[in-house]
Amino acid sequence: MTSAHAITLKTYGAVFTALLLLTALTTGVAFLDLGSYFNTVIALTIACAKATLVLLYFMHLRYSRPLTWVIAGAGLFWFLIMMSLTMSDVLTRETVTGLIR
Amino acid sequence: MSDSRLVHAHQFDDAEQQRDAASLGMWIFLATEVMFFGGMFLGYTIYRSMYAEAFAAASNRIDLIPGVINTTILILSSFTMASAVYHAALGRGRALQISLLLTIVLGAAFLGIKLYEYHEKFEELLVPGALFSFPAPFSAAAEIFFSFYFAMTGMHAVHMIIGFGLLAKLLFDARRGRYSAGYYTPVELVGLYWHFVDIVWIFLFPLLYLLGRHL
Amino acid sequence: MWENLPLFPQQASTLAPRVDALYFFLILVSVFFAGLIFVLIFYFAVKYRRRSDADQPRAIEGSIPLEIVWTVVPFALTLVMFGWGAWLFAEIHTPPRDALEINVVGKQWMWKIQHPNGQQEINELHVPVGQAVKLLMTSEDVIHDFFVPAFRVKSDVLPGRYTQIWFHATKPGEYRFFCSQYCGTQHSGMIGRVIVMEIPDFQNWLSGGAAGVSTAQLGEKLFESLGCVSCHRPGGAVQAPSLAGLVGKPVKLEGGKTITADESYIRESILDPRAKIVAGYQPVMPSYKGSISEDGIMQIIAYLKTFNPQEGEARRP
Amino acid sequence: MNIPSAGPRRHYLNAGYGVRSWLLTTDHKRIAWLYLLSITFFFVIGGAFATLMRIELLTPQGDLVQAETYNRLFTMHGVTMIFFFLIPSIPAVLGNFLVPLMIGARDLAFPRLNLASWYVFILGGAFTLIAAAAGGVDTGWTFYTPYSSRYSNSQVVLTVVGIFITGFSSILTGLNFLVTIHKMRAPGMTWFRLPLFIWSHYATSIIFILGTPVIAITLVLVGLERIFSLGIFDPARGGDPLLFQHLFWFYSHPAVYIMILPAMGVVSEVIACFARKRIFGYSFVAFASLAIAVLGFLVWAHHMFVSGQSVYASMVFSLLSFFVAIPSAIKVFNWTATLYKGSIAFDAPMLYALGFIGLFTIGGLTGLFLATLGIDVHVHDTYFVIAHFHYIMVGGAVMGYLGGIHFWWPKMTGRTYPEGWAKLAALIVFVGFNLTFFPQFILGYLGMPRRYHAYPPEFQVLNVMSTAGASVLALGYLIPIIYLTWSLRYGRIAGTNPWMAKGLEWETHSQPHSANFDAQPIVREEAYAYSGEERGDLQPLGKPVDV
Repeated sequence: MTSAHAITLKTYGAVFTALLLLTALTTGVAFLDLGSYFNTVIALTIACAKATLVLLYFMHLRYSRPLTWVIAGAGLFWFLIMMSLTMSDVLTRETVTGLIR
Repeated sequence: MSDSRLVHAHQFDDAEQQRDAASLGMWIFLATEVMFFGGMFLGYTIYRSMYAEAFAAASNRIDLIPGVINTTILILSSFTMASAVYHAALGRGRALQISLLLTIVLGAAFLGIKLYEYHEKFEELLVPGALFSFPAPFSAAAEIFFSFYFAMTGMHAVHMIIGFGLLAKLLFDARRGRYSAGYYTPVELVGLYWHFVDIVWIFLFPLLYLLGRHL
Repeated sequence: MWENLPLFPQQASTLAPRVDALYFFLILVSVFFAGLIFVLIFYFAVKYRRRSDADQPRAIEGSIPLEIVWTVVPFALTLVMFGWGAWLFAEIHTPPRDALEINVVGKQWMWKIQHPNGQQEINELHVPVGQAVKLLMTSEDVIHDFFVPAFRVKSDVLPGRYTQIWFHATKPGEYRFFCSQYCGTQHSGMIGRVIVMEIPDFQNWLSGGAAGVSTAQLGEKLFESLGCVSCHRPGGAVQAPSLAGLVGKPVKLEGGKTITADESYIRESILDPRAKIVAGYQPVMPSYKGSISEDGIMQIIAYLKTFNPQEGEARRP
Repeated sequence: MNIPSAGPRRHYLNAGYGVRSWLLTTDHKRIAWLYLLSITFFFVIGGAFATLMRIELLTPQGDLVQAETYNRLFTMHGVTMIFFFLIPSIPAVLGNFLVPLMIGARDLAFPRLNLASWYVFILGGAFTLIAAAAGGVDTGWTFYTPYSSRYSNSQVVLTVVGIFITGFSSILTGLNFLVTIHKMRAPGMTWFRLPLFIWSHYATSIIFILGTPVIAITLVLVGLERIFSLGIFDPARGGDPLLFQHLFWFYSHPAVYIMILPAMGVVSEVIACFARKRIFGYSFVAFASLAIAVLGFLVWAHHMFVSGQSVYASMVFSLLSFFVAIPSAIKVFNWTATLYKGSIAFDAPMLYALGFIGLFTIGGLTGLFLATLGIDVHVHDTYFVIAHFHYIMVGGAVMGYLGGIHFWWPKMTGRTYPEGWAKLAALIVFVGFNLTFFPQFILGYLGMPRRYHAYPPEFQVLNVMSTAGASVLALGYLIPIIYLTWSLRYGRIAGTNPWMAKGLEWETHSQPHSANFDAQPIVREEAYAYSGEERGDLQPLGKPVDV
């Protein structure tokens, strides 16, 4: 019945090591000038990878039932709704408002 | 371990239903937390898109070393928390207690370093308000950056402090032998919470500390 | 009696009848659907009223065709509403090029209005009939909102940014304008009159109280007294981008982005010069925050708009 | 399970009489009562604020109260009515009472959390009341920055803390409902046998848990900005004046659906019962609830069409706003169709339900005016908006709440109320409501802005009409408070199922005992099996059972 049994301490150790390596990687890459956009994209990609590892293994999401996935997904989905629709205003304000004609 | 601990509350049919319900409730709560922090991430993103250079410059004023150390500490504490759940599931009371204690110590270390960082900001006049001071071109936007810095890390710290309370309670109960291989739901739930707080930091670290390092 | 009990606002701009047409369309749709629902409910309520406590009507599960009908028909109607409304909205946000430009600054709790010729007024706005007028608006403190019901236009007036409305008055007369965004204690006192005049009357009025110094001239004076001119001319002390014919033109920024040099951009460049750096220039301009008022910034913008592009070209090295 | 022996039957109300037995109860039915009393208290307070406002608006000049006072009145009216009455009204009272009963559970999943949520609610309410006593707050319930974060000289921080705390009450209630509905349904209670009341509470809970945290953090930031002068919302320091509005409406628009969805659930139950028919297009109504909950999150910036947001974003939000009108329309059509060939009785709950449909239809249709960009520019922030949302929140949510209270009153108290008075009150509320708020549509299109302490004289006649209506409305609300209280002691004993209604809550005693049911109920039929033909072998969709 329990999901925790499915994971051994060894797996936790591996995940922990991976998280440390990713931290080192993201810190290192931050010092390379890849252009502001690319730096951000890489930093966020690594952060997402780390978060996914924590979710899947430390939080046992990988071994949880679909309902748990749906809830975790809903949190993310709603956050993205808020983000994208708000940014649809912020990013188009100057180009479309067209104060001057 | 007596079976009396497997007894479930009156509204449930059996212990498994109770455990499922508790875990479901925790996940729903975490979805709530996503939106709670999400509001601040949204604000951060908007200003970041408006004042990219100022944010980068402001971010470079944050000392990187304590940040890296804290990130490592927090990941380590997530690991000890995960092993606490692991040992609890196997009914290893002693290992459970040690893991919990380690988690608490690591969390305290994190907060200690955080406090040191806040102190540093005070000394460098980087705390938003009347005394805030930042070199001319970016002063306004840098104040916004540090407003977010304090709001986000502050909220994160508040969550850690709540986590402390929960961990202390777990440790207390574990010492009294309340948990067994058949009943360790509270350990699991606090674990979920603690890992979530870790995830928040995983995003805060690059967004606050690493923003302008390439400049 | 109808003076005391008006049921419909005056129509005094070219926009008003068009907004009203859409309004009547929506009323028509609403009356139809509300009527349909009410009539059906009354009819069913009477026809199928319970006659005996033992009544046991047969179950009806539902009807897919009906569900489709009452999903698709309202949906199609809302699309019409959306399209029509969006079309009007685009018009509301598209002032004609030749619009007369008037500056409006809102503050707790009054409206300061500045005409191009320098004429200023408070809580009153004189405009000519039959000519498009554009209001360029900002706030000194909190969010306000400039609302002229007879013209069917309103827009929030924001601190730190410009917003605009435009209208084309069609009938001479006096109309109220309101602050319609709650702004503090005297919010309901932040109202005034729009006075629409025949063009000759308007000209008379303009010259009547005019100080003789136009807004653009005031802006030019500021431009000189604040020292803008020392850099923003060829061969100035420091290399700075030329401002000739700048307003409304695209500007290439450091980092490759191109933006339009609108009023908000110029305002930002005066107060926070390093927020957007023009490509090829050093970020050396100091901020003028605190040394210039919102009115002053608007005057400079008015001045920059009169800056002759040809002359600017000629002066370029 | 306690089996009643000799003497009066044991039920949840006589299970204990002491103060402790109420204040420390974990019984969802008793907690419902705690909520009922608290929100009635806040309703009366909010109503008193409204009364003073309406009296002030009798004359164009501001003569009864000062502008400062008036601004505090409408702010406190909004804050109390929205956060302390409407949002908890149906979910925390009727939902708390009925969710476990309807799905055949012994309690909510987390009874102690349920009690905690009430204490949290009271704590938040206390902060807000202290703020009111300490001079009140004058920002409007919308707390727009930078007015609230920098300029207002009133009790913003206390109020904001109160609302922040109360938010957790909503979150905990929503969480409890979601887990309960997922995990604790009785055997045989499949998803598509759930009463529509449960579906609407499920949808509401989604909004509770995903929307509320956003307003919580937003108000915390406003509070922090006031206390520590952070610079997040301050345009003078480069802040974006629209950020607050986005964050605020991201919650506060869906909050409207928190108010209206549960009322829709009540109406579905009541109409099915008093037409003795299964709700027409059950699954469409159920999914419409979910659609409203989800789509409701995509439309918030239609509150910002004239705020200076981008024209492009306005168009996107306008289009999305029309989408959310469709599921509401579907519901109204299905309720109407349910009446077809029914056996319709006009008891008080049914009058409220029919009143709801009428008022909600008007409220919904006028919502279309506000979603239409070209019209919203004119009517935004005028009394048209006030009228519209009162038609939804008061005409909709409060009618639904009163209908629900009347419908389940016999179950909650074991007694019935005087039917004649109840019908009269329903009628008075309906008439009074329309008298109060219909003139405000006209006022709005004429251009009278909201939140005006004094107004130009040409608006007076309509305002007087509105105030006159408000006094009728107040009477309509007063009567039920009196006769319902009276009925607690003198009402006729109701019996298990006075309405001959379907649903598990009607199969247990009135009042239910602490464990709700004598034995675990097992569900063998569809919801609303009023015709006895719904057992398992329902006719396929689209084909009336009628021969």
